Amino acid sequence: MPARPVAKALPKRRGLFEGFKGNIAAISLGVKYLIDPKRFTLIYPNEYIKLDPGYRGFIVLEKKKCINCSSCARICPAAAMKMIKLPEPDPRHPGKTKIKLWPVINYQRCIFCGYCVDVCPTEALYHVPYHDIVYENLAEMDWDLETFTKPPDYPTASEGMPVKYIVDEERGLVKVKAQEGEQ
Amino acid sequence: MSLVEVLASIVFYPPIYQLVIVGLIVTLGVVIIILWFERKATARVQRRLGPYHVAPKLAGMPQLLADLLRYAFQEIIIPRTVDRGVFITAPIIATVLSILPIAVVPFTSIPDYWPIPMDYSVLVALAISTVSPIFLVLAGWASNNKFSIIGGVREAFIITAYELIAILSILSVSAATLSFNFIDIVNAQMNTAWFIILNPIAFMAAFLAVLMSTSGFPFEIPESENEVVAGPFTEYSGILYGLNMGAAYMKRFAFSIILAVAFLGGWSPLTPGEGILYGYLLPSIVVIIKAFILMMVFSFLRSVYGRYRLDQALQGAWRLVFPMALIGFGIGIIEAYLGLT
Amino acid sequence: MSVSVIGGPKRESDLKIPGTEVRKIEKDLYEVFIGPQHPGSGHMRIIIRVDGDVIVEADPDMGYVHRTMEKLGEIRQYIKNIPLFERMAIQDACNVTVPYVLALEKILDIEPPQRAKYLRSLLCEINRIAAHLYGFGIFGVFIGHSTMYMWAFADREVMVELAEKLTGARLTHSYPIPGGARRDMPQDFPQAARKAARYMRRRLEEYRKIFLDNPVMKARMEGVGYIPKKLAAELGVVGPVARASGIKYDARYNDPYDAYDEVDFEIPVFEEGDALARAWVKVEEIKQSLRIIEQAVDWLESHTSEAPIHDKFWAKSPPLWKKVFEKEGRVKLLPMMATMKIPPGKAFARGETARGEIVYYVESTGDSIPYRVRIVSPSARNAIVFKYVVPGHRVMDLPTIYGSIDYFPPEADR
Amino acid sequence: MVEGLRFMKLSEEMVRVVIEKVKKELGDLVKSVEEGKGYISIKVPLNRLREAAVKLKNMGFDHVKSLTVTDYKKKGVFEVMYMASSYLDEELSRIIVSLTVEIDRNNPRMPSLSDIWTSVEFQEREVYEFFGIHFEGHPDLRPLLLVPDIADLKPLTKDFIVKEEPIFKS
Repeated sequence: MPARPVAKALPKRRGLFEGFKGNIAAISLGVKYLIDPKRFTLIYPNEYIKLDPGYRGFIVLEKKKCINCSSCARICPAAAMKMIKLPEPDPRHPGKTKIKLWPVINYQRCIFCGYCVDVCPTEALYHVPYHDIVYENLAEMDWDLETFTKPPDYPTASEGMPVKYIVDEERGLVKVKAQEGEQ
Repeated sequence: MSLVEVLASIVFYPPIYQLVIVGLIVTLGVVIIILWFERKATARVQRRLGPYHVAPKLAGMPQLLADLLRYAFQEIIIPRTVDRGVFITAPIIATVLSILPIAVVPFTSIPDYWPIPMDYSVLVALAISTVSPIFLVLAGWASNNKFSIIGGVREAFIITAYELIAILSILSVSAATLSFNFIDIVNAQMNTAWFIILNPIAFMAAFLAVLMSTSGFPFEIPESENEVVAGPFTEYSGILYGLNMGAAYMKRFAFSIILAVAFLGGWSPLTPGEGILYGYLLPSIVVIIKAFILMMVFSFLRSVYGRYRLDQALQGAWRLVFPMALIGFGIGIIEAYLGLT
Repeated sequence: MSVSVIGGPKRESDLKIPGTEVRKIEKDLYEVFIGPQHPGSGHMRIIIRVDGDVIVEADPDMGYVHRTMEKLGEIRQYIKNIPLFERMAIQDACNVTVPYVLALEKILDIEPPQRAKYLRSLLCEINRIAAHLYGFGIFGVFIGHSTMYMWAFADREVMVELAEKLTGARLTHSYPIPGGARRDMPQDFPQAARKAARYMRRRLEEYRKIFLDNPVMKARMEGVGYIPKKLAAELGVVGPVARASGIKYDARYNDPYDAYDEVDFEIPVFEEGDALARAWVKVEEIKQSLRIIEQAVDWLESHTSEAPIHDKFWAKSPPLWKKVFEKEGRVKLLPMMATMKIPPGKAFARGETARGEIVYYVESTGDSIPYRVRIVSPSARNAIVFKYVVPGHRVMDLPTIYGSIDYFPPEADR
Repeated sequence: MVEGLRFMKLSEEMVRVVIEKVKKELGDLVKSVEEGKGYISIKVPLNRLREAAVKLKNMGFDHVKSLTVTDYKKKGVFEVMYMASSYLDEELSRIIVSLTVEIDRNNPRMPSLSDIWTSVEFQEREVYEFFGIHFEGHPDLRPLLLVPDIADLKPLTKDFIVKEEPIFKS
């Protein structure tokens, strides 16, 4: 059944008594939350969210699978992924080198849209399920090929406790401890 | 006389005790604790943690000390366009005047420990309490900033609205006891019942008036940041800004003490006895605790209400709260006539 | 007499441009610049002239977060525009990009499969709720109610969590692509969505108690920023602002796209036209969005999983594509997507975002980049309210009107 | 509830009816009426634009959704499209008409329609700053989003060239 417009009207409540009732309702609701706040704050450095495997975090290259097609660089909307030319010994002509293209990524620009991962014809790119990594300077965020081929360090994991949020009917979200080793 | 006794007699010399110990040190402590409470209670209602990372085991309490230190050592920037003299002195005078009423409220019924003669103490306390807002208006005007001036004008509007209500509703207690003497008022409450029960309407009016005078929610209009940045305090920085902000809380504490004595029975469950401990210290602690509870209620309202519009606040004050104060005054007179008190 | 420069620098050469000349204002008026560095203005400036406490003239000065979306849209490939355009309103990422994708699909003359339609609508409604809650939060703090702000943002977290489950990103999903959507629904999603819907319904009742029926807040909102039906149509306001004024217009109803012609929901319309009605429209819309989410989830659960993308981009795809989809539910893109050429044509598409209707005009000359992309976002159309509705109100009503029309500068400036 | 039953998807029938109506109303004003993807394009000569706008408004197209300008550099014209639709008439609200004129690219002047459709006022300011089109009779013609220095460059015309970076990195 399709949509339909329905005329609604504001609840009409007027008068001194209704005002009084409104005040009481508001204050008692406040007191209710003062007693049981139902909060789900993440105490961040001490706890961190263990993200689902489908999360679009940092992108890493599996060099073995890469076929140097530059699809990822072509689709990157932020011009973060670029191809570099590296000389490499040519297997067919020993003693000679040939130029090969490899993707590198600049995390100053990356917007984590995941287009490159989705477009890669051999699944050579993959997301790691974390994204909170701090760099001391901007130059470090411009990765070279070697950095790009292994997952970045994740210091938060060594300092904090992994937690997960699950949707709950009563409290909105509930923070639970994530099982170790669970992916 | 031993050293302790000499010290005690100096510390508990009423003007020093009430003005310095209670007026400055206890007020500062109360303000810090109430600010912490306000932030923590609001955070709970709003499903947050509030101050936390400065000493998580103390629930972030030292955060307020850190804030205080920050204000104290921050650079005070005085813009070139302001009226320097008034700009600097206005917040200081406002702060001093806002704690002055504490010095005239009795904390005990024993005449030795009265800071002033108590015959007209209600009037004196009310008179002093009405002076400080003028300096907020002055601070706004001296800042020479559009937002400051708008904030100052709003403050001026609010003064006209709440002052009469505050005075009338507190005087309803005087009407009931036929006396301007705080001691008589407290004694009357100890004989019958607290005035919050005998005359709840006057208490309600006084409560709202205090809320308005100290820009508590829902009457946080002069400083409302979404229209006028910080109202009269827009140009202030450093400790002068801290004074301005603190002055409102100090004033609220002074008013709370007046309300505690006038409506909540003063040192009521306790009958002051002989000696400094039973005659002065304990009764004063009872009064301070009552005032503190009152302040907690004031603070809690922040998490439930937004702010009224200026004209709505004024309308509410004149149309609703002012008649309430008048009715409260009438109830006071009737109670006196019937001899209830 | 005070003199002020409006709209630009004082250099002699610039004064030739109309609108940048020095203007004099009347002596009795007091000119206040609200913003852009003001706690209650957002990334914009409103120049108001007040007479006493009453605003007599208001001039919205936008553009502080202008990001040249239309120009950037003309220089990059079609698919690259999706992550760009969703940055107009990141709480509303899917709603903002779906009409662009619709326009592309119109030119390509393809229709996405049913499953993709439902998935898109599902994310659109999650985003709509999140954006409405965001608006509620800002509205609350604008009129001094900090609890509303914190509550709305906390509950928005639930919706963001759902969106993350579905797409893998909290805000910038880049979810719709021409011909379909990028991921299928994960296994545990329906249960979480139903729980979230039940939770949200209960929370709306609490919002009513502490905010909408709170006498203080009600007094602030009632009768403020009244826009009569005729004026609303004349100003061309959109979304909740229009529907609070009695205009029965919602792009989902008047020009249904995606799954909106199959799910059952209501378009709440109020006649009052004031800030309170605009707040209530949002509440009612959240309720309807929850209904759509439940229906969409039911539909998706009862139908077998298939790749939510048009055959044009899927039929000829290598086996790895199907393997990845079966394993992770992820729709891989063909490398030709990056430089996809779209046949020449012009298309106009509209969609309903949380703040109102967004329209796209896309023109293609057969190249891999668009010739012209025109975007008119809802906030850009609502900005006119500042000029025509604010005068006559008190200074303290300005944040109320600002918050109630849910004006979002990054979206308006594009 | 009953109201909702009137719902129907936009059909070709409805579009054709509106096209006929527009042709009848506007009469000899129009150069051509054709159906585009998602809108109906009505081309009118520049000197009769206001007349056509008034007639469209009287027909029930009460607001403008988008003022779209496209720069055809090769043809030397700006194509200005007022994409109007209706709020108060439910039938017409499903349809978008675009009142299209072509103006000279080198002398971009045209009458303002902001007194007919108030909703176009801000968008005309926007077009003025991005394309440099002067709307004669606009009550408040000044840049909306840009600062005057940038607006002087007319950034959305095809003269203003922005280049994407190459995908190779040296």
